[in-house]
Amino acid sequence: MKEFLIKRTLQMIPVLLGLSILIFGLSRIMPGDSIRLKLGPEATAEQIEAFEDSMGLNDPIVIQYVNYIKGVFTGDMGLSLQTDRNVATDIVETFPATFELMLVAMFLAILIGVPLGVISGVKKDKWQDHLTRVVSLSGIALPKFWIAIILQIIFAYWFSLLPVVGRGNIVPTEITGLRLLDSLLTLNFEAFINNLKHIILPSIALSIATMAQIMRLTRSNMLDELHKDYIVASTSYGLPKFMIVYKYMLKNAFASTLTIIGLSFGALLGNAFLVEAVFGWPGMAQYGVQAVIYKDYNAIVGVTLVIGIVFAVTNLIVDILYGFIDPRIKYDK
Amino acid sequence: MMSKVLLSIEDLKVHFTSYEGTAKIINGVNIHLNEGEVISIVGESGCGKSVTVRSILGLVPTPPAKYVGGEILFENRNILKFTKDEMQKMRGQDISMIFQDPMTALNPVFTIGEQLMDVYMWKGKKRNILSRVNKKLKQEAYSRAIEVLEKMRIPDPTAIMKRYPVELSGGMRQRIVIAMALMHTPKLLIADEPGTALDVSVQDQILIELKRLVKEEGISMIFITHNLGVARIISDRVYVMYAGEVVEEGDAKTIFEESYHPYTNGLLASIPKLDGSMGDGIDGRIPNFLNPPVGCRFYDRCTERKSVCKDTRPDLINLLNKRKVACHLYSEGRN
Amino acid sequence: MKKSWILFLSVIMAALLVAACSNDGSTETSSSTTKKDGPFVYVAQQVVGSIDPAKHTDETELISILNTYDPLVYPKIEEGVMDPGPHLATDWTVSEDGKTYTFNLRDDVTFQSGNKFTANDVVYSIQRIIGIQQGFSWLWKGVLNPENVKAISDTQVEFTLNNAYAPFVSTLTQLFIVDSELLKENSVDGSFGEFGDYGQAYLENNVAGSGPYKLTEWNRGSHLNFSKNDSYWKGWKEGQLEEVQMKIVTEQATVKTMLNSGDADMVHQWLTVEAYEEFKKASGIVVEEESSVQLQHIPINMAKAPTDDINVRKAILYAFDYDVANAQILNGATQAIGPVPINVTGHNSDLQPYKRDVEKAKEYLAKSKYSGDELTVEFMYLADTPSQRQLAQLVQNNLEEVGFKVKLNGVPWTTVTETTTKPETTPHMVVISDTLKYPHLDSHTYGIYHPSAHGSYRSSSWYEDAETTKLLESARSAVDPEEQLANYIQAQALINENAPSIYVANPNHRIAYRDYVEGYTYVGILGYDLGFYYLSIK
Amino acid sequence: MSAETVTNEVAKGSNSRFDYKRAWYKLKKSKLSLVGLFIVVGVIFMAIFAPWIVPYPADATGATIAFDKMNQPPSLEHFFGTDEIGRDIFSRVVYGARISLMLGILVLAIAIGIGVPLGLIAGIWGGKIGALIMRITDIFLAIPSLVLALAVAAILEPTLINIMIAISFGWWPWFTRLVYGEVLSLKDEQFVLASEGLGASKWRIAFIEVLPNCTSTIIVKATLDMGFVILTGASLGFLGLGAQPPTPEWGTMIAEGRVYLPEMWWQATFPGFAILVTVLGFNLLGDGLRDVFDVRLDGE
Repeated sequence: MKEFLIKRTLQMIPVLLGLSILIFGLSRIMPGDSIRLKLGPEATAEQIEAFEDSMGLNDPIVIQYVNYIKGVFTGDMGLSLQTDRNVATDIVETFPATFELMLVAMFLAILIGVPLGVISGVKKDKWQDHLTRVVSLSGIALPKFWIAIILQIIFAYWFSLLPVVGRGNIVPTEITGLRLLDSLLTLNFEAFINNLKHIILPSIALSIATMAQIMRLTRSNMLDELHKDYIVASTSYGLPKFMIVYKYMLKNAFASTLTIIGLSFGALLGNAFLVEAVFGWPGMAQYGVQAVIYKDYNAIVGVTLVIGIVFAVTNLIVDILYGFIDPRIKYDK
Repeated sequence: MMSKVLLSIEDLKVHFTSYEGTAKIINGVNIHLNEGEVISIVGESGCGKSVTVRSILGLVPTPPAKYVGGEILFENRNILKFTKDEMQKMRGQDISMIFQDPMTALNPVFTIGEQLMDVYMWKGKKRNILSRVNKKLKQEAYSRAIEVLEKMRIPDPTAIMKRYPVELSGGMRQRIVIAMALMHTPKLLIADEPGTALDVSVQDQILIELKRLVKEEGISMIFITHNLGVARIISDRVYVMYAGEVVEEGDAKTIFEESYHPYTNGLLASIPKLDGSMGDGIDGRIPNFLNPPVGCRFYDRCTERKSVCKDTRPDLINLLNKRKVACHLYSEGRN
Repeated sequence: MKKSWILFLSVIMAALLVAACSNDGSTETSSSTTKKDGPFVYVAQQVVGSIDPAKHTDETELISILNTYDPLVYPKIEEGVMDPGPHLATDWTVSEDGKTYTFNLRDDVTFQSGNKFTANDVVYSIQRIIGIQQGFSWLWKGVLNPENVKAISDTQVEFTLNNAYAPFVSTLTQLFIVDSELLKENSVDGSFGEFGDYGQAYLENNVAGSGPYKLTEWNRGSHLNFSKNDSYWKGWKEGQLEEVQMKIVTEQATVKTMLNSGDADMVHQWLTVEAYEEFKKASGIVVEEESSVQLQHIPINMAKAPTDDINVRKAILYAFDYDVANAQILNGATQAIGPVPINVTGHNSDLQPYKRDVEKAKEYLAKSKYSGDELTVEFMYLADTPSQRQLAQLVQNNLEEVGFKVKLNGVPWTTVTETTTKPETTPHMVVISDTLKYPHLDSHTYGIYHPSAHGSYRSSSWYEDAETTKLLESARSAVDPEEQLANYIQAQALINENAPSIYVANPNHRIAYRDYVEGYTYVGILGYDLGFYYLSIK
Repeated sequence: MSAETVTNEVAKGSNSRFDYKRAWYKLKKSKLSLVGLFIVVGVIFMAIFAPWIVPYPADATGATIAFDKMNQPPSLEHFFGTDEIGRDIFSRVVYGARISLMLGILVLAIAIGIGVPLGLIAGIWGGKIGALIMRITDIFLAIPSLVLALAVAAILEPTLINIMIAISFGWWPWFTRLVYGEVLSLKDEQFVLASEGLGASKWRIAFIEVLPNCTSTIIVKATLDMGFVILTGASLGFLGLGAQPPTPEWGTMIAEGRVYLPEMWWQATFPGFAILVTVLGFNLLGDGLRDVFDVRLDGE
């Protein structure tokens, strides 16, 4: 287990380094005059030159990259042009919001996607199957920002049930930065309800595509399970169908679904860029979108790197969980 | 012998639909089993023996399968007409089954103990997300699981309970598969070629174990095999199936002494001889089920075929010594 | 099986409903016209980049600054006019030559830190903004040397300009006074000698002003929270806004939803015309609509072929359909006549507006040196602003009729400001919405058409005409008001004749708020309608 | 192994093609797959015959303006209503099928054109070159493709072609990984070993022997991906990095129409609906094909 962890962590390093080179390179060939943006339309050429020098933008790109990486290890990800602060500071501030949104969305996706996938698989080619498949495929097929806006119109505009934007206005004492968790830890139920109401719509909008993916995979895994000997055997022992489906088949099916959940985290991160914009969710993805629009070099590199790290770590965690679910997996292999 | 009939399969016909058409997989099979008796169904793979026995437990998915005729009477009730609930009540308790491949018949992600205990606790019951198990039942299940494992002569059952299938040897797993089927001491046990995937020596041990248990507990058993030699060791009577039909039936002993049907002769010839040489075997393949021969289904491969065999289907006829055979060679009352 | 499923789903639905319906004050029906609990919510469309009064450039930054700081002079909101009136300065005098301004200051003002406001803070503030050279520092570039600002006493300050500068007092609406003692305490090493970094690092996250509100929370992507400064020198009355939240929301559908549901109390002025029409029909919402002092125009790049030829430009001006643009796209806007908005004092009312005349356009095109060439022009506009999109396609259609090819380029605002820094990269045409930067017509004459303004998005036409330059300079430095006005009038005529821009419209200014909001006044200066101190709740 | 049996094995490999009758039967059995097929054929039909289908072709192709009838709700004259400059949305939606299909096809063509050969090379050659290719693939897959496309789109000018480039940039690694996996599983098959025994070159093995056996997997993946590429294109449009007007691109149309929600719902609804139906069609068909070809894709 320990060896496995070390090995996997070491494997992450070249990928992340490669990613940083790729994105860093991309960001430096970006056209446009984003420094002017920061200094204002009336800035003079000398002002811009001086500022570029101070940011090291006139050094050779290799030097710039090496300096950047050195900085990253000391918590300095360069100056953000949008906020005038260290990008690391911005990311630390915005990341918990995105992370919380993703966790809730993933929770919803699993909570709804897995049972629907099970039903769809068990009732293959019956109406339940057709209905769940069409609904979930529609979930994949709909543009995320569209779902987001439609949800707003229905729940906020027509029925005034839920708030439209933002992350809740009652802030619990900060422990983890995840407000739902913090409010529970501090037994601040007012804050919990308030933040829950704010997170419902964005997390639903974010989760729909992932939910559909999980549903599809669970379905096909369940179909595979259906014909496995041990399942036919369980039936012959007279076990209740519910138990066969939700215990004996699901655990096996879920083991394979789990690997997809790791990958879905990527899709979730990508879609967060769309959903956070609509819901004014003060997260890292919205910060990233702004960075792209403002051509904020350092912020783009920083956000992308963090996404790469989150993605890699999630997959590592998923692999570990996989081992807990399926005793056939051995880490030392 | 006046023992009670436990199970009788009457003129069972099962068709399978696929894109190519309708395959008549089981074509009028008659089998019966008395209480306390052990019978074997012998035939090549694909002959329909598995479909026949799985029909008894309602394990054949419909569609693609379709029951077009006949009935399966268990204690005089037609299993084919059972509701899902009745079927589930019957499974495990009245009839249980041992699966062929111990490598795949155990769920890989649960411990042996959990699987055994679930069979004990949940068999025949309804379950939903809110169901709970009381402690007493759990303890009962635990001791029963240990008991059955001990019966199967599994060493250190308490340790085995905590193990996952992947951690055990094939022979051990096969014993556990049998234990699963015996959790409730069923009246009828169906054994689908247990142990074929294992070493011959291990297989022999397991068969001996199985035979002993069945006798001890007074369980009736249907034993599926492609090996007549095994059938002889384990069973009282033997049914030989070919291409969805029973072609010969009789006491295990007498069939070995004198087999009538050319197919049975072929099977006997395929048993490895004591000197180690392989038998002759039978040339050719099982016929196409979509368009089976009008006459005898064995026609193409038969070494003794006659012109009548091509167009007329031979009926299973009674011979004098309680033997039955479906072959035109005997239609005029040979013997 | 089925039953258990229904049970399971019901539990989930019930949980969601409980969460959805439990009331924390924001779930009342939209027909209500009483304010929801919580702070006053104003929705803005753009992220606030900086809250440093030496660095602000756009509306949202200005709003956050004018609510936390005080300028010397303030537009006369109560009188409904944009002219600067006393604020931190009680009155002022100008010398004969128009160069020396002496301001008397209030002596009862304290900063939010508790420090007393004195003339030294004014000196520090102007030195700071000119030193940092960002934001609105260009207003005083070449006009005022920082060392020529002197504190005569604690309550008197004197500005000596390099030459007479007519709009000087008006420009002071962009000079916000910072707490010099606080900043000196919090300065770190920087490039400004004894002043260190002028407290720039400190002001990235903090406020050093005397304004009516304290900044209590700033989440860059999403909102700023303000709460009242109890010791504000103008005092507080019942009904004034004590807690204000400025929320940044970029999605228009979301903005509409928020105002309709009462989650927002007031929303910004940049929504589509259609959105305000919808608001007018909704109950409980007031839409304030009035003619503005804004100029919506399409500068034409005069430094690049083929639009360097005046005949090509005139062809464009005559090809453009002003009526469709004003009546249908901008829904009831007035056609602009020249660069100065019609409502601004000093607008030249003798100017002849251009009208669509395809024949005339073709004639001009035939006269141009590019006659017979295949002409392609690039047209840049803000992709996410519907009216600009519509204008773009109107122009494309109009010009194709005359014989141009138009390449549309929808971009974010940042691209506009980037590309317009150099004549080569500036597109042939770009849609610009330009409000007065300070309450004086100089903003739309000198500020756009004097060569010193080149490199800013405002002067995307790269206008350079010696005669105009001379007129603008003498207008600025004229001490006699009549002479000054005459110069500005003449300059407008000259600019209009040189056709540097399609003067599309002086669009109406619209803003929408819930009907319990009182005291809203729009005087024409960007941002100054959103001094929250002047609003109250019924 | 005699030369004759070797040749037979090789022939068997190359000829182990597909039973179309069986495929059609399996496809026909799943109604949803048929619906998918029907939609896809319909969209292609719309794209090809758009000029003959729509009432106002000029509204979709030229710089038409008709401000006197802007923002009209759906009517018999304009089935889907009109947009902010008075153009017929129905005509634009139908023409939009051309754009979306072109986007999807070209992106996938680029992605397959780059990804498949790299996957084959990595799988067949193996060794250092294979490891290098797969490590580079890992790097590209280390962040979501939408994020990568966003970063690339930010560099480029917003045109349809550039959008395609931006999306392709993050799309090819999926095909590399897919084909690589296939190759590894096919590598030990009889016909490949047999070809090797006959001394076939690696190029021949890769492109003549192995590639045809990967086609079904690639087809299924490409069918499913069509929908996702179209969606990604729309997402870039939503973030202001899309095609320029008057191009009737669905994503951009939604982005433009979304400010008119909820009152003028038709402007964003119908293009959104078109995306929904098209993507759904490709997904259903892809699902159906997956069952038919018995292909397993992971990590989509």
